[in-house]
Amino acid sequence: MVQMRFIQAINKALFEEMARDDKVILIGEDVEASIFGDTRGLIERFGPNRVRNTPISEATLTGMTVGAAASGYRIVLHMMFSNFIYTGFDAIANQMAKLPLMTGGQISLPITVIASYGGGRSTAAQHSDTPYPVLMNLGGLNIAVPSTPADACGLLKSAIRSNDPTFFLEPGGRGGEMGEVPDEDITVPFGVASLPIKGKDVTLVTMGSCTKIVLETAQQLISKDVNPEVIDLRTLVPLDKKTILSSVKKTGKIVIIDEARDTCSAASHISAIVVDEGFQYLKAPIRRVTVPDTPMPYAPNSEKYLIPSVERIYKAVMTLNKSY
Amino acid sequence: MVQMRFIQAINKALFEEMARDDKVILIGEDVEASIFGDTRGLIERFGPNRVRNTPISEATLTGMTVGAAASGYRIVLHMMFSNFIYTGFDAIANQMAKLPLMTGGQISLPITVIASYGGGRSTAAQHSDTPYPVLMNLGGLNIAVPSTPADACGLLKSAIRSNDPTFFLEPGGRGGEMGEVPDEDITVPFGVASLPIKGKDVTLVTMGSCTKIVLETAQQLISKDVNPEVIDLRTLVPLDKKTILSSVKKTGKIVIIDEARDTCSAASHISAIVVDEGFQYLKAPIRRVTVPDTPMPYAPNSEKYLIPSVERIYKAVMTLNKSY
Amino acid sequence: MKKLPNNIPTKDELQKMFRMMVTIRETENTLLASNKAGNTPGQVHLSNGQEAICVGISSHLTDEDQITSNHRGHGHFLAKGGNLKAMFSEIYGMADGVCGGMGGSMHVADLSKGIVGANGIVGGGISIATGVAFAKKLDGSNHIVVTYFGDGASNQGVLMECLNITALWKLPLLFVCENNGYSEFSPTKTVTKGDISMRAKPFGIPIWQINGNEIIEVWQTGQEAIEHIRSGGGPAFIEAKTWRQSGHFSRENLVLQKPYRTEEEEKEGLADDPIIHLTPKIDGAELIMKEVKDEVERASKAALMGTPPASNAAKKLMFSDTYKGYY
Amino acid sequence: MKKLPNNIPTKDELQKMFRMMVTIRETENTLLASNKAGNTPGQVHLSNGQEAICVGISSHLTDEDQITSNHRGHGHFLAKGGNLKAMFSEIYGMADGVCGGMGGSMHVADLSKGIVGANGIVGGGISIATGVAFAKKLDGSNHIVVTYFGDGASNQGVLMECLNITALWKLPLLFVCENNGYSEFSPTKTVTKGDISMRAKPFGIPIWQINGNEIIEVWQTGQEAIEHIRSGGGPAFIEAKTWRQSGHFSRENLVLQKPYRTEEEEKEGLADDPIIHLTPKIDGAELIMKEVKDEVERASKAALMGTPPASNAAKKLMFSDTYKGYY
Ligand SMILES: Cc1ncc(C[n+]2csc(CCOP(=O)(O)OP(=O)(O)O)c2C)c(N)n1
Ligand SMILES: Cc1ncc(C[n+]2csc(CCOP(=O)(O)OP(=O)(O)O)c2C)c(N)n1
Ligand SMILES: [Mg+2]
Ligand SMILES: [Mg+2]
Repeated sequence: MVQMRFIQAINKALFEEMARDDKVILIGEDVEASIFGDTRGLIERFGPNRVRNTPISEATLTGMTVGAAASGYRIVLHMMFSNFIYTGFDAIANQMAKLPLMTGGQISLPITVIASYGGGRSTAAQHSDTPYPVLMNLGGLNIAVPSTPADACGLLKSAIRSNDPTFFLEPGGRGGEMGEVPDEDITVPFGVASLPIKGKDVTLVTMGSCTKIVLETAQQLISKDVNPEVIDLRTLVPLDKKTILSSVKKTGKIVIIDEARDTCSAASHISAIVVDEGFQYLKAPIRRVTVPDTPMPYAPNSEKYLIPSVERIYKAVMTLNKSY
Repeated sequence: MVQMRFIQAINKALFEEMARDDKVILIGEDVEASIFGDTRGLIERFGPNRVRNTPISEATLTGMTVGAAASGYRIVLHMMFSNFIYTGFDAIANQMAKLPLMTGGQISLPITVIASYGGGRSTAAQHSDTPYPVLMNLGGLNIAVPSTPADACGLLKSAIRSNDPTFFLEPGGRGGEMGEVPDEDITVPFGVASLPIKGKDVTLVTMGSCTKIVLETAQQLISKDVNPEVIDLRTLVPLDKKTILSSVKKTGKIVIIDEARDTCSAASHISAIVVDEGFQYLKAPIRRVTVPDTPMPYAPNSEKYLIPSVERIYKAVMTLNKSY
Repeated sequence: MKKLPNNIPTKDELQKMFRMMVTIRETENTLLASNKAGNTPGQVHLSNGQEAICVGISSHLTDEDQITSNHRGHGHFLAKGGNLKAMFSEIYGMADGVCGGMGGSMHVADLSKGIVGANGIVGGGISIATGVAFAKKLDGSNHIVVTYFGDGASNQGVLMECLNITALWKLPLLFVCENNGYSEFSPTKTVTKGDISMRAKPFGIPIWQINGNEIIEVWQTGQEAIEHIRSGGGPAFIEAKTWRQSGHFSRENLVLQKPYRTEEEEKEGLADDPIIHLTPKIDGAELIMKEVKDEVERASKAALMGTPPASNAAKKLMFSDTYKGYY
Repeated sequence: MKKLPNNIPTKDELQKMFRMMVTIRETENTLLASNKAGNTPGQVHLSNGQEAICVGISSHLTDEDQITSNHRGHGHFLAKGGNLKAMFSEIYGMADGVCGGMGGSMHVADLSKGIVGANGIVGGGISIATGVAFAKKLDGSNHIVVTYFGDGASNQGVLMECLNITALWKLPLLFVCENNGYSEFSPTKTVTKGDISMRAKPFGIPIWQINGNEIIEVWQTGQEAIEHIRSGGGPAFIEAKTWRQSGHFSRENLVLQKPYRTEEEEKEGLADDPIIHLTPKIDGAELIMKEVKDEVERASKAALMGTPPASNAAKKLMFSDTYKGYY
């Protein structure tokens, strides 16, 4: 184990996977200079055939990725900010998610799309979206949302080794956060949530950028003698509903924390699964702590107000403390 | 009242709104020839300044629409098939949904995007998506999904008169269905569901393309002495949650039928609202009848299998008939 | 604009190409009849009149070369060596279709033949082809990629993006614009400004603008353009003029209020037929036509005897093995 | 490529333009200092060195003419008549910002001045401008629209789409490509094939390729291009060469591992400065510079005294009146 920053963990995974398999190719706008630092050093090590700066042409980048992946390469496409996923959305929604079926299984698409997501740094509405609900609904795309350096490294390795297209979404601006990462070549499997805190009073489901504040809230709750169980999903597709349901079986209560806009959020879908498949366990309403259905404002206080916070999560949990 | 086909009702609304306000402009690929028939005759009546065929350039069409709407026109953009919304997705997600906020309210965007959606006619995966979940999550976009000619006419009028961007989604291939449409200039307000069948045993929530089979199922249920209440949402944003919740208060049971892929569907979100705000009314799990998370196959039987059917809805209702 | 080389195809080659053109024509006609008879679950977009283009180009390609195509892709598929019966089965929605009945007319693909696929999204195949060409370049092979698209598709911005990237990276991609005068029901010049092939010029890509109804011209141009690409020169662009004999899609007259082409245009268009042009040069043309007719009829009939895929085919394909991904 | 006219700006005009260029420069420098001091919540993309382009173009525009711009949009905003203090307030995240603090640096807009807005999506402004130009044409006015975008943005396919549509419909749109040699940290020629302005040629759009650091050249070209547009000739295209003095964004050196420009290039680039070039032609340049410095300082200080918007500002704006839409 070694302590490293989130961004270094991503970088480590890229280095190791590119060393492991020379079919792994990285493309994207300025992946050489690497604004976020996650692709730093790869060009020096692997050269321009395997690490390639591209023009600003997102509609083509996503389409090219499909073509190159269908031709035997494992393509890692760095899209920088999540909002640019929309610019390349046609080939994602109409080709990447659909060709494996449409060709009757002739094509598999080992694609990893990396992008940073979420608000909190006054990047304003065009650089702060949380895009996973939109991607989750397309079908056929895996989605990883790591919240720790170790998970970032392990999930990215799994993504690159997977034969299905995967979106790997980094919580924006968290590149500097430290955590332990195993030295060994360890993958984190898809569809298996982690349980950073075990408890019996209420289930808190979190993902990616929200985990940090959920853990903080959990400490506050514990200090008030409420013992939450925290589930960090790690991947949204596939979704570890087994872990969620068995936690709710124990606690009877669940709050889901998600930085996406509320309508049709991941939180909505998890709610829907629980009230369908776990209704008999439920002792209270299911609360969602999400972002209201508005674009992100620029001004820091207005932005902060919309993003899930310790206060809002704490409050949501407390509303479940009466009998229903 | 006069009987007319679905597509004629849409055509009527377009004719009347364009006659009423000469700021209403229609653009799109082949809106003159009009494959679906919904824009037929408009070019002859209103001329090329107000009805304009465009090149196949969806990324620009959505962006242009934003610019023209911000300059005082009410733009109706016909996108033909819903999947092409993805091709023009950048300006929808990054501009249309966001500029009203980002300009501090300086810009309002009276835009109506028309597209046909849904499967059932072997148009295969690239011509059969149900795109509203993706649009619902963007925030800032209204979404209308009519299921009758009268609603199609009235909702389209409201959409065109609204100062907010609205997606008006026609159930694909249903242009020929007949229904009564008022002669007068009647708008259907947004955010107000209709209640085609009142009942007390179970709430069936439906929208757009699913309403027909939900009504059919309702008749079967009634013949078995189960009295469903059918709620046809008419608009998904804004969502008439009041009507849903007060129905569930009465019935205690709810099934939501939605042609979208399941994950993060409209059905998921409605489930989430009900288990949050209507938990105390619930006597049974909430069921969703949706499309599995896969692209639409071409072969008719494989396609049919995925789309909500009377059998699946009936079965879902019946699973609620035990005690929880 | 490059001038044409003087090479001409051998008699054998010409005959082979003739047979293929006739096969495509016969297939399209059979599909139209099947469509009218209710045997194609979806609509079909026929390529009658455009056969010379893909046939002329494909004679220079091997199975290792790849193509992407568009909604009007039956000819591209067959000319590139796709199996006739497997295509019929696909379009009839059968389990033994080349895509298992999952794709249909607009999506016929056979990777084993280098057919990365037709595409229902106008312009969708161009960026995919660019990605395939990127892969070819990384492979270090001298295989090439051809992307077929229409005049209408030329207005999709991805075209410019891909012209830039392929030129920049010298990718082995042949752009083939089949300019058939229409984008759905809009005459090309009402939606497309200037000469389409000129759009490749600012990127330094060599351009040919040819008569796509003359197979020898297509064959010659294809040879030269492909030689340029195989020898490492980067992308090339061919704009081939042609005419869409059977309109935009199979049963368009049922949805259109009025004709969008004059009778005169129809008459001229039908007369300027690549098969009619070539026939006098072919010994035994009639026999070939008869053989092909039989072959196509047999293939179509056999395909109609197929069985549809399992109802849950899509679900099975997408979910059978959640972890199928790991290697 | 058109040749330049011989008109030259009057002394007064030159002085006005000089003052505006200096205002922009001073504003950018102040923003950089504010950014370093922690007073800009987000990052800023500065336009130092590029002032002559928007100033030269804007001298031919009225409030009825509109512009769209990009992430590097402070200069475009000011040159088009946007309020200095309101822009500072916006970038400082204050309630009295020109967008109520909702947009920030990359999104400054003032519709009352014809500034449809800066844009955080590279290429995003081009199609919006095409729509505005469509509206102008429908209005039957002779007002025009200018869209500013970078060399990097020229690789977005929407550029080609908009060249086609504006040419086809003869829309009053002036494309202004500010070619500053970089797309983020990629030198233009590593990502952009050929001459950018040539991309307008296949559409029959008149093109000028100019030195964007020479205000008189910009002014002259702007006049001619805008006259062409106002007289109903349809779109025009100007590619203005310039250099991005302060790099891609405010604090890029904190995230970059190593320099991406040589010292020599930096030296030459800084010397080829549009303000330095113009200064000798201006009487009382020093005084103007001093006045501007004071004015900018005052505006910035006043802006910093503002109050942030209400926490729930976004929610209020989006939801205050669900039915606000009906008329
Ligand atoms: C992205 C997208 N937009 C629109 C359509 C609808 N559409 C199908 S074919 C077609 C016209 C294509 O014209 P062209 O590229 O010239 O090909 P042709 O049909 O003439 O062979 C259109 C607009 C589509 N399938 N995809
Ligand atoms: C759609 C999109 N892709 C990528 C980015 C990230 N990005 C911001 S500025 C920029 C470079 C733009 O270069 P250019 O157009 O030349 O403008 P300049 O910065 O040189 O003024 C990039 C890639 C973005 N903002 N939007
Ligand atoms: Mg065509
Ligand atoms: Mg630049």
